[in-house]
Amino acid sequence: MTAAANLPGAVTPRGTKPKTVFAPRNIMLYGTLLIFSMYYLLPLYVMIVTSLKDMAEIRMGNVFSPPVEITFAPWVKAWAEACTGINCDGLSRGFWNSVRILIPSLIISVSIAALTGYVLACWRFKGSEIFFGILLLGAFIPYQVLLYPLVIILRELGLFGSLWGLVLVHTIFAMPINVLLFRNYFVALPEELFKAARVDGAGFWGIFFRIVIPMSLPIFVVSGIIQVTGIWNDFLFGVVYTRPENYPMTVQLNNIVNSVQGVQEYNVNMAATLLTGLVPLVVYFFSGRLFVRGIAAGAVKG
Amino acid sequence: MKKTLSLLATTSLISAGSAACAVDLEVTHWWTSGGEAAAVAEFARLFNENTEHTWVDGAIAGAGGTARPIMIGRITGGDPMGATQFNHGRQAEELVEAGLMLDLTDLAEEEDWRDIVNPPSLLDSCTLDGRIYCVPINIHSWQWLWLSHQAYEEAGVDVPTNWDEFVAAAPALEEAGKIPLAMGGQPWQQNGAFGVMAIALAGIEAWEAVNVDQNAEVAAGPEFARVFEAAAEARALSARSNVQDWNQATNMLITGQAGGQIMGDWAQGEFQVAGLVAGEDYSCLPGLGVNEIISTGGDAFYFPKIDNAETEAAQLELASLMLSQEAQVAFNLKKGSLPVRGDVDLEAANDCMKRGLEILASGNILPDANQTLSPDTQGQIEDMMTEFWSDQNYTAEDAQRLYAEIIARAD
Amino acid sequence: MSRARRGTAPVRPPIRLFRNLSSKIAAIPMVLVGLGVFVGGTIWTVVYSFTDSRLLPRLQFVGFEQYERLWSTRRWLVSIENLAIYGIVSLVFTMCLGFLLAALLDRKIRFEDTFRTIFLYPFALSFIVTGLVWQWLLNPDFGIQSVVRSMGFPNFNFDPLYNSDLVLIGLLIAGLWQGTGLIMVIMLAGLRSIDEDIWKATRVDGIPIWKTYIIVIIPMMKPVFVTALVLVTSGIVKLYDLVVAMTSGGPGISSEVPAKYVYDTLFTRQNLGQGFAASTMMLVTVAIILIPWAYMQFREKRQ
Amino acid sequence: MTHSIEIKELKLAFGAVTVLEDLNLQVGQGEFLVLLGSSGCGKSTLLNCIAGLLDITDGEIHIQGHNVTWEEPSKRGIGMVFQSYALYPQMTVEGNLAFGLKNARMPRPEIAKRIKRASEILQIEPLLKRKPAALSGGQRQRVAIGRALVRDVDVFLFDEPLSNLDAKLRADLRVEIKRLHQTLQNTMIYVTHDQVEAMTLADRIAIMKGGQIMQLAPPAEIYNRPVNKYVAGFIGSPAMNVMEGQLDAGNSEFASARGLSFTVKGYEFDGAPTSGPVWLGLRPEHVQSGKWAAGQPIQREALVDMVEPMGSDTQVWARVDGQEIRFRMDGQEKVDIGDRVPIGFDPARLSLFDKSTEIRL
Repeated sequence: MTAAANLPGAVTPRGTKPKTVFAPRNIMLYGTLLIFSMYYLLPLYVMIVTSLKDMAEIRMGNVFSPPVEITFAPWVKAWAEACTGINCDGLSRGFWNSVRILIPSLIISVSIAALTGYVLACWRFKGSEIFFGILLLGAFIPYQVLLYPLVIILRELGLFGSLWGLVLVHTIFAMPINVLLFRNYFVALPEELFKAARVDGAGFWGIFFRIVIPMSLPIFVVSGIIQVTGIWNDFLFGVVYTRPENYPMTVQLNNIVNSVQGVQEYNVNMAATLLTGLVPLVVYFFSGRLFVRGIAAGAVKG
Repeated sequence: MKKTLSLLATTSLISAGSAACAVDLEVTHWWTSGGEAAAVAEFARLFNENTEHTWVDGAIAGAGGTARPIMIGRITGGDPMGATQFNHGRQAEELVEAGLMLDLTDLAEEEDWRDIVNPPSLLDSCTLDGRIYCVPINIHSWQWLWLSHQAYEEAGVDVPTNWDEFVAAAPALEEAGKIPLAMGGQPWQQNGAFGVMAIALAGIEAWEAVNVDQNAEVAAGPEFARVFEAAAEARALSARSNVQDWNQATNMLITGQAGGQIMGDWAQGEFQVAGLVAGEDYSCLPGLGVNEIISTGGDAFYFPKIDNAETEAAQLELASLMLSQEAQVAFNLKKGSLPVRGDVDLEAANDCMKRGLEILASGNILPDANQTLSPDTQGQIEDMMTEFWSDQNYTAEDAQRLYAEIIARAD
Repeated sequence: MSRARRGTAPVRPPIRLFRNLSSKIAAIPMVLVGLGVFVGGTIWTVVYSFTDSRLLPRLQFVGFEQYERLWSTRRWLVSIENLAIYGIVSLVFTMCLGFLLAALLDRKIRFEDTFRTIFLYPFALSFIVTGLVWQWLLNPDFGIQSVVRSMGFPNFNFDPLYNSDLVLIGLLIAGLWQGTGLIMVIMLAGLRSIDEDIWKATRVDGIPIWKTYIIVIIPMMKPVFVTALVLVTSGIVKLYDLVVAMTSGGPGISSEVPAKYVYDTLFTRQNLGQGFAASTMMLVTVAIILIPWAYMQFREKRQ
Repeated sequence: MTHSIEIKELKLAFGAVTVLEDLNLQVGQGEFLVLLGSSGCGKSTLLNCIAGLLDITDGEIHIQGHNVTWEEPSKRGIGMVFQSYALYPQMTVEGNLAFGLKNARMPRPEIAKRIKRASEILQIEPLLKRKPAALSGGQRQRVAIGRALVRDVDVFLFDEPLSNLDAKLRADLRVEIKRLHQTLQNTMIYVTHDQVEAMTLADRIAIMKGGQIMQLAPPAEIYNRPVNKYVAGFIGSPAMNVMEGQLDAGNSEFASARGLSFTVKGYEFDGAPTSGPVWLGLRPEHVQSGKWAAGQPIQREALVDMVEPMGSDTQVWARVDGQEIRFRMDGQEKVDIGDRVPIGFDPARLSLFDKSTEIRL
C-alpha cells in the first residue's frame, strides 16, 4: 500500500456508479410516459368498454368499469340496423361509400401531388417556385372561404354531386401539404442520380417512373396515410359535395349519432364511432413505422 | 299533365304498363327523429304504392340548420333533388326568384288548392308574384308547454295549468331532484321558446308589431321587458338541463326527469312513439295556458326544376299526393302536426291535437316567425338568445337592448 | 448510339415555352389549383364580400357595410377571441407537449415503439370521432365528473362542455389529444437527425441534459419547429369539425369559432355577403401572421 | 475532325448572376483534360454544360464536330461518372449498366455484349447481380465508370469521381482510370479539386477560377511556369512561398519587403522586365538545404522556426534574412527549432508576378 492509495478517489472511483433500471430518474421517465399514455389511451378504452355494455349498465355504472356482461348487439346495430330517417341499414352503406370515394381519391390525389412535387424538385422552370408558394398559401386558406367558389367550379364542370366532384375536391385540398412532402423528399434525393439518368437517356417521365418512384416508397406511404386518414375522416366535403346515397361513413356516423330516436344509445354511438375510426386505425397500425420514417425524411428538411 | 292526373285519380293500377316512365325521385328532408321518421315513411309508402315511381329517401340528420345548406348547395350547384323540405316562408325565396323551383300553379289551379288549404295564409307563403311554388303539408305550432305527469307526481305537486303555476311548482321539482324546465342547447330551441313566451306574455299586438312590422320601439318597450324577465326566470329553471337535441329534452319529460318543456307540437310525435297518452301521461298547454293561440308555421315541399319531362311528371304526382286527404291524415297523425286541409277526418287524433284543431278552427292564429323574418335576422336573434339562455349573468335588460337593435336592422 | 441522330441535332435554342415541356404539362394541375382555385376562389370571395348577396351571389356592391356589421356582431367578436385563445394555448401546448414526448422517447427507452404508437394513434381519427368520444368522457352525468364524484368527492366539478368559462378547455383537451402525436413524431425525427457527437460534446462539457435541450438542441431544430408550427397553425385556423362535433358552439355562443361563423352565415343564414366578409377577415388574420414569416423565410434564402 | 470538344464564347447566367463568361476551350481527340480549381470555381458547372445538364445562356458547344448546344445529354455522345456514383439503388449492377442502353432501345444481345465487355475491363463480373447497396465505394465507382463505358462513346466526363473514396482507394482507382484512358484512347474531361489527380492524369490541365480558365497547359508547364499568382499558389504541395517585394529591372535585383534580396539571374522573363512592386514565388521543393545548398547560385542561412517531419521528408518553416520561407529537407536529416541551416536555390526556377495584375513577368 502506497501513500497514494490512502487518498480518497484513488481506490474508490470518483463519480457515481451508473444507475440501475429502478433509478429515480428512470422511474420519473417511465412514470411520465405512463401518465401520458393514460391520457391517450383512456378514450379508446372507454369507447371499447362502452360499446360492449348494454344501455342499462351504462346508466348504472361509470364509464371506466369493464362490462359485466359483454354484448355485441351495439356493434351489430351500429353496422347494420341503426337508422337515419327511414333508412335503417346502419353504417354499412356509408362504409362502402367511403371505400368507393377513398380509392379513386387516394390514387389521383397522391399521383398528382407526387408528380407536382417531382416537377418542383427536379424540373423547375421560371415561375414554378411562385406557383408553389401560392399552393402553400392555399394550405392556410380556411376551407370555408373556398367552399362556395368550389360549388360554382364543380357546377361549371358538371361534376357537382358526383363522386368525381368529391374526388376533385379531395385532390385539390390535398395538394399543398402533399406536394410539400413530396418536393422535400425529392429534393433530398441525390441530384447526380437525375443527371446520370439524363445522360442515360431517360426523360421527364422515364426518370419519374424508373428512378424516382422506386426510390420513394417511404414518402408514398406517408402521403398515402395522410390521404387515407384525411379522406376517410372528411366530413365537410362529403356532406356538401355528395348526394345522400353517396354519403361517406363519417357523415353516416354523424347522422346516426344525431338521429336520436328516443334516448341516446351511447353504446351504439361508441360502436359506430369505433367502426368509423377502424379503417384509418388499421392503416396506421400496419404502416405506422413507415409513416414515422417518411415523416422524418419529408418533414425535417422544412 | 292531364294524363298524369287521371292516372293518379284511378290510383296505381296502371303502374305495370308504364314502367318505362318510372322515376326514382330523391326527396330530401331533415326528419330523422323517431316520430318524424315514422311520418315521412307514410309519404314514402303512399308514393311507392300509388305511383309507379320510387321514393328515394334523402334524410339529412341534424336540425334544419344543418340540412338546408346541403339542400341549397345541391340546388344551386346544379345537382337538384326531386323534392325537398323547407319551412315555407322566406327560406327558399331567392331560389324561387332565381327560377330554380318548379312552378306548381297549373296543378294548384287544377286541384283547387286555394279552396282546400286552410288557413289560406299557408299557400300565400308558397306564392311569389301570383305563382305557387310549394306544397304546404302540415301546420306546426310552437306555442305548447308540455308537462310530464310522472315528474309532478313524483314531486308531489299538481300538474300546472298555466305558466304562473308552472313557475310556482318549480321549487318542488327542484327539491325532488328534477329539472323544472327541459331545454335543448340548440339556438333555435331557445329562440323558439322565447317566441312562445312573447306571444303568451306580451300579447299578439306587441308580437306582431315586432315580428311582422319590425317595430324596434315595441321590442324595446315594457311588454317585451316582461317577456325577457320571464325568459330569465325560465333560464334559471332550465339551468341544469344539459342536453342538445330537442327530442332528448322531450325524453327527459317522458322519463320523468323534467317537468316541462316549451316545444312545438312535433314533440307529440315523441310522446306517441314512447307510448304515452295525452291527458294521462302528459298534458299540453297551448300558449303556455295564458293566451290560447297558435302560429301556423309548417313544413312545405319544393320541387327543384329538373330538365326532364318524366321527372317533372313524377314531381307533380308527388306534389298532388302530398296534399291528398289520405296522405294528409297518415302523415300528420304520425308527425303530431295539424293537416293543412280542413276537410279531413282526424278521428284518431289525440287530445292535444284536437285542442290544436279547435284553436285553428277558431281562427286564433298567427304567422310563424319563419314566414316574417329573413333567415339572417332569425340567425342574429338566435345567436343573441343562445348566449342569453346559457349565461345566467346575462341580464334581461342587456338582452332586450340587443334584441331591439337587431329588429331595427332587420330586412 | 451517339452517332445515330447527329444529323438532326438542334442548333438553335428551343422556344422558351417548350423547354421542359413535359414538366410544364405536369405542372398544369398545380397552376390550375393555385391560380384557379386558391387565388381565383379567394379573389371571388373577397369581391363578393363587398356585395349584399343573400342566398345567391350577386354583384350589388354595398361598400364596407358587411364589415361594419361583422365587427359589431357579438358572436363574431367572441369567435375571434376564442380562436385567439385556443390558437395560442393549443400552439404552445402542442409544441411543448410534442417536444416533451419526443424528448422522452429519445432517451433510449424501452418499448419506444409502443409508446410512440400510443401517442400517435389518435391522429388517425377524425375530429368528428374525437369530438364524440370526448363529449362522452366529459359528459357530467356519465363521464369523468360522475366517476370522480362516485369515488368519494361529491363536490367535484368538471363539466367543461356545459360551462361557458371552461368550454375552451374541453376543446383543448380533445384537440391536443388528437394533434400532439403528429408533432411528437416530427420532433422525434428532428431529434434523431441531430448528430450524436453533439450529445457527447455537451456531456464532456458537463452541461446538464435539460440545458442541452434548451441551449443546443432546440436552436438546431429550427427548421423542424417551423414545419411543426406551419402544420399546427394551419390546423388551428381550420378549427371547425371539432367544435361542431363537441359543442356546436355552445353553451350559448361561448365556443364559437370564425370558421363556424362563416359556415353558418353562408349557408344557414343565407347571407353570403356577410359570410364572405367574415372569411375575408379570416384570410386577413392569417395573412398578418403569415406575411412576416414568409418574408423572413424569403430573406433567409436570399442570403 | 479537328477537335473532340470545342466550346465557343460560352456564357451561363442564373438571373443576374453570371457563372461562366466568354469561355472558349478546345479539347483534342483522345486528350485527357483535367478541370482543376477550388470549389465554386465553375469547373463542375462547365462540365454540366458540356454534358447538357445545364442549359447555357449563350455560346456554342461542339462535340465530335457536331453542334450539340441544345441537344439532349443522352444524344451528345458522352458518358459521365459522378462523385456520388449516382447508381440507381433499386437496380442491380447489370440493370444500372443496361439502363441507358435500354432507353436507347438497343437490342438485347448487343446490350449483353457491351455489359460483358465493360465488366471484363473493370473486373466487376462477379458483382453484376448485386444491388449498389451491397457494394463497397470502390466497387460502386467502378460500376459508375462501367455505365459510361457501355455507352461506347467518344467522350467521357468525370465529375470528381474519386472524392468520396478514401486515400488508398483513390490512388488505386486513379491508376486504373489512367490505364483505362490508355486502353480506350477516348477524350476524357475530368473535374477535380485534387492537384495530385490533375498532375498525374492530365494531358492538359485547365485551372479555373471565378468561372474563367486561368491557365490551360500540360501539367509540367503549369507547375513550372504558372501564368499568375493564383495558379502558382494553387498548384504544388506544400504551397509555393510567395514573397512581396521590389524588382529593380536594371540589374534584375529582387528585394523582399522583409529584407531578403538577391539577383534573379537566369530567370526567363515573359517580356522586357520593368521595375516595380512584384510577387516572387519560390517552391519549397526548389529550395536545397544542408550539403545540397552548396551548389546553388544563391545561398543563405535559414533560422528554423518550426519543423514538420513527414517521414520521407521534413517540412521546415524558417526565416531567411527576416523573410519567412518554407522548404523541404530530407527525412533523414536531423533538424530542430532554433537550428541554423544553410539553404540555396536557383533563380531560374522562380516565378515573378506583377504586384497589381498578378500576371507572370
